[in-house]
Amino acid sequence: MSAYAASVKPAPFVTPDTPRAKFAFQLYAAVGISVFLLMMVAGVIMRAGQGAWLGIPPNYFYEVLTLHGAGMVGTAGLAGAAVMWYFLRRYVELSNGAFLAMMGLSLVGVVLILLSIGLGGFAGAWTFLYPLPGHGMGLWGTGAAATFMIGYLAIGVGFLVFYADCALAIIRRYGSLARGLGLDQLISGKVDPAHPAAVVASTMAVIVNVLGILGGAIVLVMTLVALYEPGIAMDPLLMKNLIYFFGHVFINVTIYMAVIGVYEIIPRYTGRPWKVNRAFLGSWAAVVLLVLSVYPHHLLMDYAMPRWAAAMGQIVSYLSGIPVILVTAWGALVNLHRSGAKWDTPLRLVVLGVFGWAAGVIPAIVDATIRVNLVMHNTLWVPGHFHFYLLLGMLPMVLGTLLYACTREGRASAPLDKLVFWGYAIAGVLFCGVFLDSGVHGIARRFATYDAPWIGYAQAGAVAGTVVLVCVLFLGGRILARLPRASLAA
Amino acid sequence: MMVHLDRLRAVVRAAASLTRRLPLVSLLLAVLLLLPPLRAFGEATMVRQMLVQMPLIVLAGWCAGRAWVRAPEGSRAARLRSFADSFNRAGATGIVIASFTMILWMLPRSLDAARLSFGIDALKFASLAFGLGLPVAWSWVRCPPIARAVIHVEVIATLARFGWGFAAADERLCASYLQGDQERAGMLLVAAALAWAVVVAWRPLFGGLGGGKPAAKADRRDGAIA
Amino acid sequence: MQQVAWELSLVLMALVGIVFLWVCARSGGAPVDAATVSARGYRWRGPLVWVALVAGVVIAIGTLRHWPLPAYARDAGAPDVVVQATARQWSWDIVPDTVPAGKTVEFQLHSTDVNHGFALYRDATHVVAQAQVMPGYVNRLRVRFDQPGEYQVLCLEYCGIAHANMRAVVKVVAGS
Amino acid sequence: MVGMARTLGASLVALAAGLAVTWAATDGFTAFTLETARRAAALAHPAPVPALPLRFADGQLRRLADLPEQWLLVDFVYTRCTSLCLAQGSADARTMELLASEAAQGRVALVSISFDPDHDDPAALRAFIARDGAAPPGRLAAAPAATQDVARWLDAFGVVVIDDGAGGYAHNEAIGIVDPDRRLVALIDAGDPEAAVAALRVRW
Repeated sequence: MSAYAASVKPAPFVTPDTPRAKFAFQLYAAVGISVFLLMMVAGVIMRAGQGAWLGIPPNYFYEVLTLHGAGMVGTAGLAGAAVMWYFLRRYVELSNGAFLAMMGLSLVGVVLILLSIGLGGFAGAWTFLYPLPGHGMGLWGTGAAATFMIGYLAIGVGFLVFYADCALAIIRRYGSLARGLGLDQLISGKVDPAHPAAVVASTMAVIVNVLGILGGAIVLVMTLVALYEPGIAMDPLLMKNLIYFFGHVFINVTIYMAVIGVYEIIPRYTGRPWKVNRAFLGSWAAVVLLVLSVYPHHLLMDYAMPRWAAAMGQIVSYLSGIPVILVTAWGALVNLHRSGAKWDTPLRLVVLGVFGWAAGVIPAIVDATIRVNLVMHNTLWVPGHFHFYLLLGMLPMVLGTLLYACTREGRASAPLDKLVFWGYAIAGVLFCGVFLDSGVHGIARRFATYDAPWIGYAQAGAVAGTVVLVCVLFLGGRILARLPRASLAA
Repeated sequence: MMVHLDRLRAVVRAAASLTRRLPLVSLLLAVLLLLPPLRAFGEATMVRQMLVQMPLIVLAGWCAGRAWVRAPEGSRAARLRSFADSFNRAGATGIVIASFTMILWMLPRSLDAARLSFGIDALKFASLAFGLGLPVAWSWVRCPPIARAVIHVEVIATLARFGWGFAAADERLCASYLQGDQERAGMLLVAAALAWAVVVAWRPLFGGLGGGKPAAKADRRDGAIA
Repeated sequence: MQQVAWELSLVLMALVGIVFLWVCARSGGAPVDAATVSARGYRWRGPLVWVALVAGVVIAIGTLRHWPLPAYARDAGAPDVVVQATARQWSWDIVPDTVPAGKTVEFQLHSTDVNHGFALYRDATHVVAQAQVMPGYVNRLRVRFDQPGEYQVLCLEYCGIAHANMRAVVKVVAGS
Repeated sequence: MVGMARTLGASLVALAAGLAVTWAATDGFTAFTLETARRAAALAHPAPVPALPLRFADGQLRRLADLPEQWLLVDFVYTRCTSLCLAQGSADARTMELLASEAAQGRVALVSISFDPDHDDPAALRAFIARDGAAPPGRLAAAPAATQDVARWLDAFGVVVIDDGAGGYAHNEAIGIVDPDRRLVALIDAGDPEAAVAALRVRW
């Protein structure tokens, strides 16, 4: 801390550090870690079921699948938003009320989703791919499907409240979202190196996710309408486009929010500020467009899509890798290189997060190549790459930030911490590696029961997943135990 | 020169007094629209009913609400309003009422009912004016900026949802309107959603880019989201 | 194709991992002036961006010039054999289900209810080709089978409780 | 604080009222179109059909109650129609095929009622039901005896007729099932003879 404090002026602490704000942060940390852990248990159960170690009837399997997907995506959103809020409030004035309202509305949504799955038996997967929600085939009714959609809508409104607050605060401080993003500096060429990276990233998240949620809000209600008014038949291809637009943007933005922790935390260890430059601003401006236009790579196997859309899906996916690897990861490495940083668990986690993101992007890009997608789409290669950058990218960034916020003093970590960290990293890589290798061998995604040649892979995945679960349990326990000491000014 | 200035002032004064009478003028307009020939004209097609007649009625109600909000201190209208205000902190109640009114009158069944029955149509006029236009004028100024932003997104989504639904339906949803008319109305609603999105997003996105002091701009009471 | 994708990914991911480990290993010790490190570090980045862009363009052109999906009926001439495959929750109806090897087979894919995926497996662990099957659309997947044998059809888009059991077989027989 | 409590109360009242009105206006969130509503209403509350005289294709004046057949299928037409009604005509022919034996026994008749009585005189109606030669037994057509009765007929069956912008009419089509007590008990999709016949048979 001292090196950084000595070399740069600390960020102006704009939003007051009140007990209520601290409570809000602690609430997010506690809820986030608990739900992440529960959903990981659900994940391990699925792997064990596929590995024939647990006998899970398909209806339960797909309910767990739906729960795992919806729960992880929602929690990733909340946790990413918590990281963003934690740092953004140092530069602009955020309200605690909006932040808490997001949690409140999300909890309402969670209750509805749990009711829909638990009581209604809804198992249409988190992607609720139209027209599946209306075709439960006796497993779930329209009421259950509708409850699920309304649950999502409640969560969406919660996020809108939070993003509106962030947008407003950024506009109050910087004049417009374009200025928050640094577009004016990019155009004029006069880059202010003190312009906070956290503000740039937050602005991107706000712009992109408001559009994503708008798309989601439309497609969710159209799904509801189709459930009750069969006379209105939606175009399945158009619905698919909107669903993947919404889903891709939402889950992608969770990482772009969590990465704010990287920009803020690494400099505090290295004593080198993360200076904004033209490449940085340019790449974040580009990311706004890239994240909005990359989703057709989910639709490469829909031959009814126009060719230009498929080609765009491939090319934009390639381009998306550049900001991740050559701006954020590169920047993190240059910042760390021969800095004399003292390593402890928060820093390890944050750097692991950057690695997981940068490395996870690679199989994603490979899969976005249409030729590859022809044989890899909807195999386990797909969960392989997104688990890589969520489990090893987004989650470590979040855990690192939370731990950082809780360990302002006494950051020394015990040998056990080190062991757990490496256990998490290595088991995580193996867990994702098993997914990827399964994809290479054609093992289908979202199968409740496996053919004999596939079972070994699932068992390996279950073992690795269990190790990851134990390690995250330990890390999560550490954070929860230290949560009362959390500081908003760390 | 002086003469010209005087004349200009007179025109401005006249315009101002007309604005003051706007609520009266607009309510008159609403009543006129309800009269049989104009009513038949305004409801002859779905496009006209949804995109011309109904917005005009809402506008009439909005003008009335605006006048109510600006009623001079001490007047009866102002006293009534300050009592009503205590039930409408942050504009919550008014916005709830307005939301239901808006959605109800976009349902195909309501469009049909209004077209086919004079009584229901009169109800439509009254509720669009006093259950949508007026509450919006009354509540919007009291809405916190975050709520305004969320409402904007919801309105955009609602227009797009109904528009898409009307455009996508493979049968006539209104017994009173033809399929082509319905599709046209749907596409226009989607266009309205897009236009609304561009209009409300422009300032927050690019508001400060043209120069000027950002901080001063941001301090305006309306907030840039409004 | 699967092996190429896998090996390429492994190499690149390992490269990323090694660079991370190398930098992290050298992060401790006596700190070096930030300006020096950043000047040296960023000297490499500009060219790398260009390398990435050029590589991306080359790969994109290379893989897209001949449209990679043998799937658009308007592309080539008429196929040798046309197969109608209809998906429903949860079964396939494939007519005819026997096709000759070495000929261009066009699978015309229909769905009567929800989204499905049509994937041809040579054995349990090798995907030959696939396409999404969507209500309201006919997706055309063209395949030329080189080896005779029984090819399994699996559904690769989640379609409800019996998704994993929605299977069929396409028999490929040696050409006359 | 008073404002907060009052606002909360008022908002909740507004929410409840909004939901109640929407519930009432959509028959409990089930009927968002007039067509769905009229079909649900026919099922829930069978209403007597108008006891007004119709002029049939044979030139005779009768009320529906005067017809000897126990069950009636009723649809609405105008004979000049050249577009949708052609499909309707073949669907009606199919319905009569399916019901041939019952119709021959006089148990059921299919009555097409014209909403264009000024044009659809008995000759036009005869031509309409006997396009392929003679009308089969039980195939009837009629028009309200008085032009001013048209509205009451349309109203009773929930039919809305509008100008189709091409010199003809458009209307919401359905086949009504009228029971022996001459009450409208169901409305079935016009283009689906099998469904109409099935709906009739379950009532027999």
